[in-house]
Amino acid sequence: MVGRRCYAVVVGVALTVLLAGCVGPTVTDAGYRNKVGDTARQISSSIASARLAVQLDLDGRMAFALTDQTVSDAESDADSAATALASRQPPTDSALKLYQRASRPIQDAVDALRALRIAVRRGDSAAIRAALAGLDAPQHGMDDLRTAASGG
Amino acid sequence: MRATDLLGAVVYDSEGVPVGAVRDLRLTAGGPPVPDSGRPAYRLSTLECGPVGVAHRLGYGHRPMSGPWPLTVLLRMLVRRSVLVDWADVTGVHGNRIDISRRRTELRGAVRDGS
Amino acid sequence: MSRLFKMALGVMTAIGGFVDIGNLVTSGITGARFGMALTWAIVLGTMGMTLYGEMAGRVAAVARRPVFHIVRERLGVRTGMANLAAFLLLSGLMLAAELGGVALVLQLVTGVNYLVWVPVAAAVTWLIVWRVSFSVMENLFGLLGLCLVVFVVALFVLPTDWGALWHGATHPWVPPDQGHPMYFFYAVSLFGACLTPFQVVFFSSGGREEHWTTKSLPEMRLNALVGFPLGGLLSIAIMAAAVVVLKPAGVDVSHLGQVALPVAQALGPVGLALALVGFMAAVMAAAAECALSMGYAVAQYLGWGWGKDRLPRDAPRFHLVCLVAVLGATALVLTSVDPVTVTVLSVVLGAAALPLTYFPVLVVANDGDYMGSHVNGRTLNALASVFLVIMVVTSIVTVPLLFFTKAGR
Amino acid sequence: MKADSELSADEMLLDRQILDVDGAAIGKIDDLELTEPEDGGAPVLTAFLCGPTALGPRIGGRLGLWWAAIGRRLRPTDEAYPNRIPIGEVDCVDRAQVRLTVSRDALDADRFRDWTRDHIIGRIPGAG
Repeated sequence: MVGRRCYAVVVGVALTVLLAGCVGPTVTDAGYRNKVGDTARQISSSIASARLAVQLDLDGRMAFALTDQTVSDAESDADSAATALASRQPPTDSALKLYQRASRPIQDAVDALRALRIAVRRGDSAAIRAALAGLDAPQHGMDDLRTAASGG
Repeated sequence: MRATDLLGAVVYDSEGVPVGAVRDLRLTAGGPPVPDSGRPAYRLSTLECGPVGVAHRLGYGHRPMSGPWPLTVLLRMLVRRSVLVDWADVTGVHGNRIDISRRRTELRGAVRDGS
Repeated sequence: MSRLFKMALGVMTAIGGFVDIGNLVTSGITGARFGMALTWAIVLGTMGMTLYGEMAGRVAAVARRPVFHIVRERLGVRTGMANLAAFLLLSGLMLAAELGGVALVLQLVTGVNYLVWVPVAAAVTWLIVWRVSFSVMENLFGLLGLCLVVFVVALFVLPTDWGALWHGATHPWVPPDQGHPMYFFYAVSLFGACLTPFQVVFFSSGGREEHWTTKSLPEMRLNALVGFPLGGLLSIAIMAAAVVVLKPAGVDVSHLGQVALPVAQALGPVGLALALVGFMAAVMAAAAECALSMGYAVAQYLGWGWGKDRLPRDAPRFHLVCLVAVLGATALVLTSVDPVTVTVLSVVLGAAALPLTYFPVLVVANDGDYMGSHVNGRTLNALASVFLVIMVVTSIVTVPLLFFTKAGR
Repeated sequence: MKADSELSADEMLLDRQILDVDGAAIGKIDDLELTEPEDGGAPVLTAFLCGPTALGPRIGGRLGLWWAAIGRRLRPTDEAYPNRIPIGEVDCVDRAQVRLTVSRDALDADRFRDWTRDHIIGRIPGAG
């Protein structure tokens, strides 16, 4: 009696926890396009987050530990988003063209964030300002990529 | 004998027609005490049988439940269909089956219309 | 303590106690992503918690029965056990999220990776469950949790366009760039974050710990009818801060630290320190409450001795369950699964199991034999039934939404 | 035993919390023992049964059997009959509580509770 009902509840919840964690494969061209758009959105959010944190730090409003944490989180998020996209096999020619167009700006963004994290950890404010300025180009790159991915 | 043996057992009337499963046991004080029964001794007086157990379990059987509105009506309807079987009428208890000597129509309803 | 001070203390404790890792994370994420469009979900969740919290408190005071006594008495052995199994699984997930939250806050303060702090968080949680008295735990963490008021202060310091916030809140349309499933997924997560099952189990068992009687009803009602709504207001303030600062900057919240950025921008390091103290207190208290609730649920279902008002020797199995819960949750967090994802998952799955925990409370609150003159009024029943329907709809909708949005990513 | 003249098992007895004379928790009324007297009258309530071996049959199914089996292993003499509280030792039964006239120690030991207290909780400092 309750054996079944109780097992059902337990198995159901465990199954949900497992399945919700994994990411489904993208098969169609539209799926890949969505994936590129999502990656661009995630990376641009990471850039914005790092920029906001460092800006506040330069204005003396932050605690160093939080700035350092936010910037390194942003860098690792961008990096994992980039590798997740790279691990996807582009299904069609147009998807391949999109990937070739996307890989350079994405790599620039990850490198810019890495440079910022290094500067922040060294505490060299000149290098921090330079790295902060270095974020603008990748930010526009990501915005263009998003329009390209959604525009199709 | 344990309460579990009775609860959930199906009651069949004198013509073999199922009356419902035992949902509740009513114990009445009275009669000579036996070892371990304490004073006054409580004897099994009636079995409350009905098609659905949830109404009894939730307490809508014969208790002053003031709400929530849709439930009270629904559950009271369910409870009204259960009947009382006096233990004196029980002729035999065999595993999950209880036979009684009366017919279904002679049994009185469990819910006194007043409550 | 003068009665007035005691009352004020109770209200402040309820405010601090209401907010936990679920509210912090979901308010931050939804503020940065949907603006104020999901405020209705927090309002609904807070109203539900206030309504059922007060009911559970009244049942604990008048009928002297905590939640899981009622669950077994009214739902029967079998359904009660299925309810207990679901409750333990979901509260274990929530406990893991809370421990992860404590570790994340320690990481923000010290810069050391959060995985190092998880065993420390577990040890402190166990120490609180083990020997910190009930009132000290409630009052200390409740008051420290009030530091989260710094988010409200930040809103006044920041260049907040109150008209836009109000407009956003009163026009809950799905923003164009977001899909409907994602919108409703986060609505469920906000609703679930306010109505986590362990909060009502803890609130009613706490009532028994403090031996509430009909005389303590006014104080309990004050806590529930004033404390919880203000706690909900605090969650809205955290969301609004994210709307004012994070949304324009294009920042999507995926880490606890980002939720505190608006306070840093408004009030600088001092404000930030207060916010982190508030985070720590709110999440630490919630971790201890969650572990205790799991102990309460099992002990109340099986009839074991329970409670912190007696020596652990007198309630050994209750403390054993709490210990096993903390160890299990710690193991789950140490698998380095992302704590933010675990938090979102636990509040959403919690939302799926709401009717199981809240329905028996509604039934007993209507039982004249148990509650006497304190039985539910007609309007209260109507309101509670509406919320019960909302909870049932939520639990039906949750799992499909979970799959469709891949846990909100 | 002081109680109403007519009791409903489901409403007043089953799954109720049993407290001893000083208010310590004994367990739940998992089942009722009904004994048929020699004179052949109606079965008389003679004891409350509590513990896993009594709860197992009420859970039913595989889980119930497994639950009762665990309970049996915890019993000192490994015999299947659950803990028995004679009705003679029951002080009163009402809506608020079920209270005994004897203290917890007078009843047969709850082995799981004592084992947990002595071997796990008792060992942690501060257990009191």
